[in-house]
Amino acid sequence: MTDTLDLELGSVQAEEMVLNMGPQHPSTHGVLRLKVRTDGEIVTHITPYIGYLHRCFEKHCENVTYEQVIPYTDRCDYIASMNNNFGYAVAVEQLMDIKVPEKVEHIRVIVAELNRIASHLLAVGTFGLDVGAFTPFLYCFRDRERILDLFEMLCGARLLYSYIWIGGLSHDLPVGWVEKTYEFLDYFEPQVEEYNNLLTFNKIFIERTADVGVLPREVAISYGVTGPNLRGSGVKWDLRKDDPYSIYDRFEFDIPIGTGVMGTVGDCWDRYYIRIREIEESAKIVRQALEQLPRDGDVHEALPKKIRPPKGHIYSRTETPRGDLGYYIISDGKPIPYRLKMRSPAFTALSCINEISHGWMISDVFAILGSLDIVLGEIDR
Amino acid sequence: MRKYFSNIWLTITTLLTGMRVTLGHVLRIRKGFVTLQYPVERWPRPERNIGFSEDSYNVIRSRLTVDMDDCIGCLKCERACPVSCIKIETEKVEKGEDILEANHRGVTSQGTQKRLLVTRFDIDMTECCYCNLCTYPCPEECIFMTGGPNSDKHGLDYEFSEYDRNDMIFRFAKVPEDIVASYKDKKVKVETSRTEADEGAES
Amino acid sequence: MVNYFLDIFANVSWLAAMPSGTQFVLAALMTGLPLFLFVAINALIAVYAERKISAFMQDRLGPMGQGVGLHAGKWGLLQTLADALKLILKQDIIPALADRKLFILAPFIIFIAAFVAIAAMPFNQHILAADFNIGVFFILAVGSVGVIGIIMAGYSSNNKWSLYGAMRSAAQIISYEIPAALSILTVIMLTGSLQMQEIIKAQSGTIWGILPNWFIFNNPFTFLAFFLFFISGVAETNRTPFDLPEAESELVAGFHTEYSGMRWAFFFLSEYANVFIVSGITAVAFLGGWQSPISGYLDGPIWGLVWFFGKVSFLILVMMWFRWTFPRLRTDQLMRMGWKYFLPASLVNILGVGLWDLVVN
Amino acid sequence: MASAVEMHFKQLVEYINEQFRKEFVQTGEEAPADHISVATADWKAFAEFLKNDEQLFFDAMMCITGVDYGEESDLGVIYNLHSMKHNHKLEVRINLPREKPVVPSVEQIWRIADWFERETYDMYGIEFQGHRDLRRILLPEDWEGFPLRKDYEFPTTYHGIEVPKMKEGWE
Repeated sequence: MTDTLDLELGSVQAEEMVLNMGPQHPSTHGVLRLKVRTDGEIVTHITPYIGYLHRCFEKHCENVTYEQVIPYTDRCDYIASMNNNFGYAVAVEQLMDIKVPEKVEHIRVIVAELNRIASHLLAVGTFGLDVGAFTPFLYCFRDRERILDLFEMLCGARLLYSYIWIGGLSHDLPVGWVEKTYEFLDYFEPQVEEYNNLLTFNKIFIERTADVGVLPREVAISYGVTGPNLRGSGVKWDLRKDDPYSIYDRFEFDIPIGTGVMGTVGDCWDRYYIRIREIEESAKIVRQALEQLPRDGDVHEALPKKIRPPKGHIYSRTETPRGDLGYYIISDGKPIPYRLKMRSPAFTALSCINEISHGWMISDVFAILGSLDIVLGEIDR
Repeated sequence: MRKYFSNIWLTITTLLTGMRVTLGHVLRIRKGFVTLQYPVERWPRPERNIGFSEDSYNVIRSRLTVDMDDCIGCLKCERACPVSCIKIETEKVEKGEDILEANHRGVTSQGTQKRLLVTRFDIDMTECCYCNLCTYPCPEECIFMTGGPNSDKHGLDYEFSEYDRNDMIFRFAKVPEDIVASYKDKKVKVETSRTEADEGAES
Repeated sequence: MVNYFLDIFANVSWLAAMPSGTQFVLAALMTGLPLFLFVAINALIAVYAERKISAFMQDRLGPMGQGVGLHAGKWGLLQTLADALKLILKQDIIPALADRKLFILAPFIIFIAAFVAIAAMPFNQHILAADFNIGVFFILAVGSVGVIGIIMAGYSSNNKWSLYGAMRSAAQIISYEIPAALSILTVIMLTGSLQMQEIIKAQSGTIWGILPNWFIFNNPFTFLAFFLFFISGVAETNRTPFDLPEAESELVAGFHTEYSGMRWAFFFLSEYANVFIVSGITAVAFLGGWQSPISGYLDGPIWGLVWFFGKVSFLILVMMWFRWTFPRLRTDQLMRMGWKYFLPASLVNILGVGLWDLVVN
Repeated sequence: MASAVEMHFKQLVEYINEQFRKEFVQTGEEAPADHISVATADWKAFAEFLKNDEQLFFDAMMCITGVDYGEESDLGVIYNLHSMKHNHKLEVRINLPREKPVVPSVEQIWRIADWFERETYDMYGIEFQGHRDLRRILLPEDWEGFPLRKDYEFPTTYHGIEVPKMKEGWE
């Protein structure tokens, strides 16, 4: 009896489904479109489409003066805008080799590290959201609000400060700010314990993130990934220690790297845990910087009247919460920069998403994207 | 087999610690909540004493406002603005002389004599990026964000939303149209006379 | 309740005159309508409780009414009423390429499955819509009808996200039906009858002097069965940590992405009805339904209602507690847990209860 | 601090001259003190050498910057390279004619060059030969013109949408 149904599996061709995690999606951390080719739930290929938030930052910089560029650098990485100003100010000061007074250096380090804590808190909170836990997100935001209150007291703004100028600061410390920061640090240090209880060592969280989206060492370096994502893959590289700028060499803090405690080295859990450890390290730096803060001295002392850097070029890098933020500035003596290129760390972090999400499921794509902690404002500039 | 049971044990213990944390928050809600019920409770403005000598620096980011009596029309704020959202037009006037119908006071509160009548001073608050770069170069400190150090003159105002985008353009110069027109044609007369003079000189 | 009403009709003259068919319909209506109102009110209260509990867990205050004029009541009490009103008035869009008939039918099937199961729920000694002698079996059978509605919703919205959501929820609900049914089996083995009232009556009296003779304290295996049943019940109602079908952060909103307005409200009505059913069965089977914890005292019919609703709302609060604490499982981990951890555990349970029953009595 | 970099740079230049090809980098005093300029022809070989050589081991590419040196003069590409192992940096410059700017792509050597080159192409129109998927990364696919060039004039409409739409009463 010939079997009528000779249905050998080859003829059943399950063609791949293309899924558009479009520019408008709850967990793409901004306006990003991922074209995902999936076979069932398993991802075979991802092509990211960026550029939805492109605001011609570099073209603007060729038409405004050096001090007017500062509000634009805020808006690139709007979650860590203090670190952006810091990076830009350091670059132009190296170009004009201005020496900034001690008090300004200390305030800059304090403010940059506080902003790093706030940015990591947001990264940790949204990573919890991507994996499905709603409450840690709100705990992180409650603590982040306290830092934003400090910044509001300092310079009036809560998110985009334009606080660090070339050669100094826009405002001096208000009375009582240092005590308020100590008060915040004493309140905040035990709070990190709460995140660990709620999320870090939660078995479901570990199940969802350990061994997921492993970024091996060589791939990370070749993709130019920097910051917590690179340290997650076990590479001990932090600009504050290996290529120190400002006065970071005066403080002692250690660099947490991924050791594969819960899964393999370089998985989502490692990148997440490094951010938690970096929050504690930054709190240590802020405490040390507050103790060594010289009380006298005027922050407007070294502000140059007319900013006209000499002809020449400079490439300077600083450590932002997302990695190495590089500024390549070419100046031709005029008060307007001739060419200003910003190398954004999130741009390189996003470029390796296709490489590390092969063979994972759709819900893992968001865990991986969340662990890379990208900000689209900085990617699209 | 051992890993099977350790998995179960680990799941139970870690999930229970997580639940203990959230339960703790429920029990401590009386003093731990962060909600600010907006229209009724307002955000306290940071304290005023910003701690250094000159009180002119402004540590608040809200709506920009201008004291027209002190503005000498030097265009410094217009040049300092990174998004060019300030537009100023001025007319030449005799030094330090009051023109009441154009409500223009000749002498500023700091005693400088005014040489220019500011006929147009518009700030487009939809384009302003609240970076506060315009308040520093002002010699008379007449442009500032409401609620700042000169908050006695202008109370804090950050609720200025409008229905129509054009209403967000705040026009501070209060010079009536006919005065502006009269200055304009006076200037035209002066120019034509000067061009005739030049032609006369050339021919 | 239906025959109770029929007896009343019998001795009322003008009612008895009507043909028996309309009498039966009238009696069924008189029991059905209050149940429907109960389900609606239960949804309103549950949504309000969920928002308040999640707010307190997250250091927030949740919906609060303040200020003058139209606002959400003293402590936001009118919030859910306002939501319900909004949902009724909202424009309810049907996507152009959607399969219209299935799209419109899906929410009703899910709601019917949830609503019919409440018929067999014993609120107290006398109030019981229909006292089937196969109560538990009936509820479990009707419970799985909801999956058809979910798949219909997912397929008919013609949207990749809802298709994913529907497939995931189908796999999840079916694979957690089995551990749920097996762990209820342990209770039926002890009581010997499927009837809900019998199960509750079998749990009267005390055990070891002070503890009420509920099945949860009966023997260690039923204690484990209680947790197994409760957690697979959570999985059946698609709630965290198993809320994969409508995973906000991945599938936008899973199978009810394309629904809006009143249709969407039906999904939520049935979700909270399901939550009530699961907690109801767990309370009846393991926590002694309307039995009072101090056996012998306070066990009149009114007290029965209090105890039943007390236990049910405690279990609903625990479900909400789960929702705002745990992250979400991935589909394959969900399946692995269901088949590799829950199923063997419930089989061992049945063996255990059998042996315990043999050895002890 | 600056002097340490120079000396280091000189060591690099000598090493390259003797290892890669004689007189590859002119070392007279008028030679630039902080970067190497390379012809497009042997950029690919030089890049492989920089990456694979044990002593240099430039495994991380920091940044690619496109530059337009002025209305009539030519375009340029600047590569900043960095070695994680030896922690030293190098800047390589290539000048390109304005009409036909073509550079061999190094996308297979450093994977990040893939996106950096696409962005430089997007902004300057510099053609990267051998790039597997050279298309615009930030701007929409069908955008004409290369915005960061100095001689770029702004399009008034895009797909019929009037681009700079000013509000009335605001010149």
